[in-house]
Amino acid sequence: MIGTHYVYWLLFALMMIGLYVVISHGNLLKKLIGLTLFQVGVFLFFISIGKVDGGSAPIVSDDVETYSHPLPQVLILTAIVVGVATLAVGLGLAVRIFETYGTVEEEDVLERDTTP
Amino acid sequence: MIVLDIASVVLLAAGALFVVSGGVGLLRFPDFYTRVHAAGITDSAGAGLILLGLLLRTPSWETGVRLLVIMLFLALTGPTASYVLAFAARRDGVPIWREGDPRR
Amino acid sequence: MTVFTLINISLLAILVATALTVSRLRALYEAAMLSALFSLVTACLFVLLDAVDVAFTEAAVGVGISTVLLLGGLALTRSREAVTPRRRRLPGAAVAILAGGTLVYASQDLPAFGSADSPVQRHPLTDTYLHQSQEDIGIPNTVTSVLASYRGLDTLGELLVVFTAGVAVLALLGPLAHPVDARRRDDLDLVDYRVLRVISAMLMPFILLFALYVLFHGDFGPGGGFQAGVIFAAGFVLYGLVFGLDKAQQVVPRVVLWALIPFGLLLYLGVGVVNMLLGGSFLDYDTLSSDPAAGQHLGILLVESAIGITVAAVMTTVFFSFANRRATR
Amino acid sequence: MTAHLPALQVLVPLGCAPLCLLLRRFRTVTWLVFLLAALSSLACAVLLATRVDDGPLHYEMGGWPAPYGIEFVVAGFNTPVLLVVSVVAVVAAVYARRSVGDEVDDRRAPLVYTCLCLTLTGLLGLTVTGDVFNAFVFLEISSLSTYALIAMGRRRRALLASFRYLVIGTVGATFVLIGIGFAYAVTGTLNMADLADRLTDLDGNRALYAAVVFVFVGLAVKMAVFPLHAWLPAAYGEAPSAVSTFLAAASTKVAIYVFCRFAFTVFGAGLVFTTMPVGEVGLLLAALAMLVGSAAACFQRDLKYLLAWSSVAQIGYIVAGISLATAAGVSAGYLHVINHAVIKGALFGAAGLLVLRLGSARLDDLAGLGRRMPWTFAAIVVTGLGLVGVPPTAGFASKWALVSALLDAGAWPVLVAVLASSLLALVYVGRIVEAAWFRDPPADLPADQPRAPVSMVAAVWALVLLSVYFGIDASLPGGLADAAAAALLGTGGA
Amino acid sequence: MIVAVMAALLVTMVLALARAFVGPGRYNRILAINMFGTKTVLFVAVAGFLFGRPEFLDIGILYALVNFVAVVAVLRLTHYDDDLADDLADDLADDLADEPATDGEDRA
Repeated sequence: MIGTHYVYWLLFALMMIGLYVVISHGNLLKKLIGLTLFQVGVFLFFISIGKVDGGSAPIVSDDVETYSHPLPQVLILTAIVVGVATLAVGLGLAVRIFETYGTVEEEDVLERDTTP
Repeated sequence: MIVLDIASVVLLAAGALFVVSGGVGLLRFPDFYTRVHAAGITDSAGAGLILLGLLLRTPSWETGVRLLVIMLFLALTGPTASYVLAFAARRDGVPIWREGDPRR
Repeated sequence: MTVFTLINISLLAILVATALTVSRLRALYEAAMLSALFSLVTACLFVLLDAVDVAFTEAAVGVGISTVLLLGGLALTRSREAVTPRRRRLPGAAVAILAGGTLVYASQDLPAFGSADSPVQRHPLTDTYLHQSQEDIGIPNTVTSVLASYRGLDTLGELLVVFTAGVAVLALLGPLAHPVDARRRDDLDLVDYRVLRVISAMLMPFILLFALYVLFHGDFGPGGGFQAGVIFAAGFVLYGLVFGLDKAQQVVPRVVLWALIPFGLLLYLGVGVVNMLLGGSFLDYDTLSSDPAAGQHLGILLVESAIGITVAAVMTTVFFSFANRRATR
Repeated sequence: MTAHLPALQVLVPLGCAPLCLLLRRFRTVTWLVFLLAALSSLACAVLLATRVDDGPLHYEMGGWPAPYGIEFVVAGFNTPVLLVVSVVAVVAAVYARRSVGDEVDDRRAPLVYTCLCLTLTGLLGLTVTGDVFNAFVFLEISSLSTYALIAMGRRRRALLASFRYLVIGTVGATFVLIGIGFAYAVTGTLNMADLADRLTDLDGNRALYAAVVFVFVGLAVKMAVFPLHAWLPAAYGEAPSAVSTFLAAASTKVAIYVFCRFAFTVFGAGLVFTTMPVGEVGLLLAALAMLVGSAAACFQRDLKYLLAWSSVAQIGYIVAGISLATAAGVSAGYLHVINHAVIKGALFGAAGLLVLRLGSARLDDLAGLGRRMPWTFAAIVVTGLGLVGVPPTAGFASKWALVSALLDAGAWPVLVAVLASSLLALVYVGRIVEAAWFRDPPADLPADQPRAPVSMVAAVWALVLLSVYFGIDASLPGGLADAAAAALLGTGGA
Repeated sequence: MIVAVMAALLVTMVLALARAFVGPGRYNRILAINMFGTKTVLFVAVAGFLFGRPEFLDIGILYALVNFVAVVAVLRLTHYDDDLADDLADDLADDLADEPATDGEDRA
């Protein structure tokens, strides 16, 4: 079990570190960083599904017999792009929030909304 | 061929040695400026030697060209990055370590 | 314990340690830098797991664009995080433990890592994508053929996401303001670094050439439209950082950028519509030529170029939007 | 061209998005482009709806057959959703011209239309796709454009509302991705029909359970099911009126459809509702959502927030119906999807008229306006009665269907929650009526306020009349809902 | 021999990582990260030879490029007036403290 599943477990740990940061930290930018960590964990999980022992990159060549699966790689290419797009939008929002409220701490923003 | 293999092994070994010693230096040296020196060693000597060692083992010329490009690229950017970093640190007043100071 | 396993475990351990440190650091600049390092390690792992195209993208996006954007965002906001109070820690920890527990529980029935006999490898998709594609499409890099042809719609969606992000950032940070000359002096000290300027000027043509190479070599090696677009953008970003935004915006004027963003998307869509007019279904490149494989080649090339155009334009626009925000403040 | 209809359904709005950006200098033209996108989508949806009786339509993207390429599937279970989204889009487009012109500055208005095109594309794509990963991509397109749209609200709170939705929405989407990953790992395929086939051999596979859990938790965020609804009130309350009209009517509904699609045609009702307690959990959360949503709505001071909280409760009704997993329950859920979309669209539209006139939609500011703005408030009252479920409104029809489905299944506690929630709905609708008609207008109310634009009033009343029609003659929505339930519960595959 | 080089690279990565964690300050970190970046370039090259597919060295070129861009970006986009003494140890101490002592000052 350990020999065959250790990769998954380490990646789950990685995802959970990210998820914890997203939920618990109040700083909006830190949340975005946490989101990235979380997503990268998922990306690696997908890629590890497609890996074959002794395989090689799925670029066909005459001297190679076994290839890892190309499909998870395609999916993750798309997912990485989605991730960076989300990051850009989130950062744009955070910058605007800082410009209007003067802070990027979630609790301070809420406080400033209730007591204008 | 034997000669090439031996040369490659020697280059790789030397490169590995430089890389590790640079790493140790980065961790053990007392201040930022001395660490720039340590990092510089691994970036130039270590990387150069390892890439050369690999160059002697390349199966095809395309791979060789790419190795050369990487070498060229590292040779250009490595020292530039070191210089820029040291310059910026100096300007921002990152302190210099002198004999007897505590490590920082 | 094979060599592969050892390397894999070392990299994963480095990755988890970095993630932990990033999550604990309250100095956000440092956290952003370490997340660049995190991306580097991730990219190494992708190489190790045979996902060279993904590694390429992760390096360009994670280390290049994300870091620049994150730092740009930080430069406009506070760079130090408040201490997370105790009461906030519990919900996060609870959710993480619950979700993590579920994942570990479920992983018992996952196929073993690296197994060649897993459902994924046994499915007929594997054979189609790896072997049949050589006859149908004839491109060695199967990732490219799956990306641009078999799952071309996903890629169109991906491009649409990039487009959406560009529109969203433009809407949020406003149209590019004209850069103000009276910039804070200490912001622009990089102009003093002669070495940096010379080297960057030397590198520029090389970077753009490399981007083109990546675009057109995507059929045979790692790379493709998206990666090429990001490298283009990274080139412009470097130029803007070293020589100042004003100069960078003279080189690539706003009007051009804004025209290129929709242009790439329309080109992609146009290829698909032409396929429909020629009697195939949407994105059926076979119709582009009497020889299906040649049609596929042409279609994939057009589509990859379309991706490259939009991605480069969006990424550059997004960077300029952030950087200008700073200059005008 | 008719063979291409499923593709055109999505592609025309998709192509309109870059056109909007390209033509951004001509604000009216960008609006026309969005209107065109909405109208073409309506035309496609109607044409498709007339064709699915003979069986599901498949469209293979790129000419690659199903598990190798991506396919679009149009069948009885998604035509109602396509129709709802398209109708709401057309109404929102008509409504948007003056509303967006008033609430968003001129330079950004074209970007609003661009984002509306993108949201429409995302929602339609999510509805017709037959591939789980493609669904994730369309989910992200619609979400990302939604974040941008919400952030364009006039008040500064819109920014935080958008950011919070972005964070929780992305976590939700990533959960869906994890679920897809687990399902892929144990089957090796992403095509929905192929997945359904291969899953039948996997009895008791724990990875599959995790796939179900993660996909559903992720979708629950997008559906705004009770404990994960926190983003919704602020998001709908702060978005520009045209946007909240569109989103409130369409966006959560599509997420609910995707839930149904995964539950019944991918994972299968046997796994989801028999082996796993998704139905029980769904009923419990639905009951809580009804009570909490309606109760919170009673305490809101802003009309848009009130309506948003009421949406949380109404989503509870829909989820309750679907969680029963019986033909009657699912049909009631679908019926309420249709009716609630129409009703909530009209209500948010009316709230937008108030914002246009008063600059806000706070209940205190509505005092005595009932006589000044008779059309607007008549619309609010008629559709408000629909929310409560008074006969013969559309809300009554779907609530009646839901109650009888619950009675059949013997879900008494949920029934009590439905009744309690309806009473609370009476309270919050009553609060609006009380403020509008039974309070004295403030003395300093200027007499010569601008009249509400005809196009906006017409758009709102189109939905109002539709809801009244559906209340009197429920054969059209009822027929669609029954066909959808039959398609979902029938053979299990598409 | 290649395996030995790989081991050396991994060891160096860990050493650089330690420096990046400990700091102190921004410059030590960026130095460590820059060095780490070079090591990843070498890692890609060596891994290619180790597993028998050395033709993907394009990735190495890209790593070298983005590494450089990242270093320039850090220098260009950081505020110099910030507190230089950012220390992980301080942050950890803050986290472990029951009541956040420096809270008020941070939010100021």
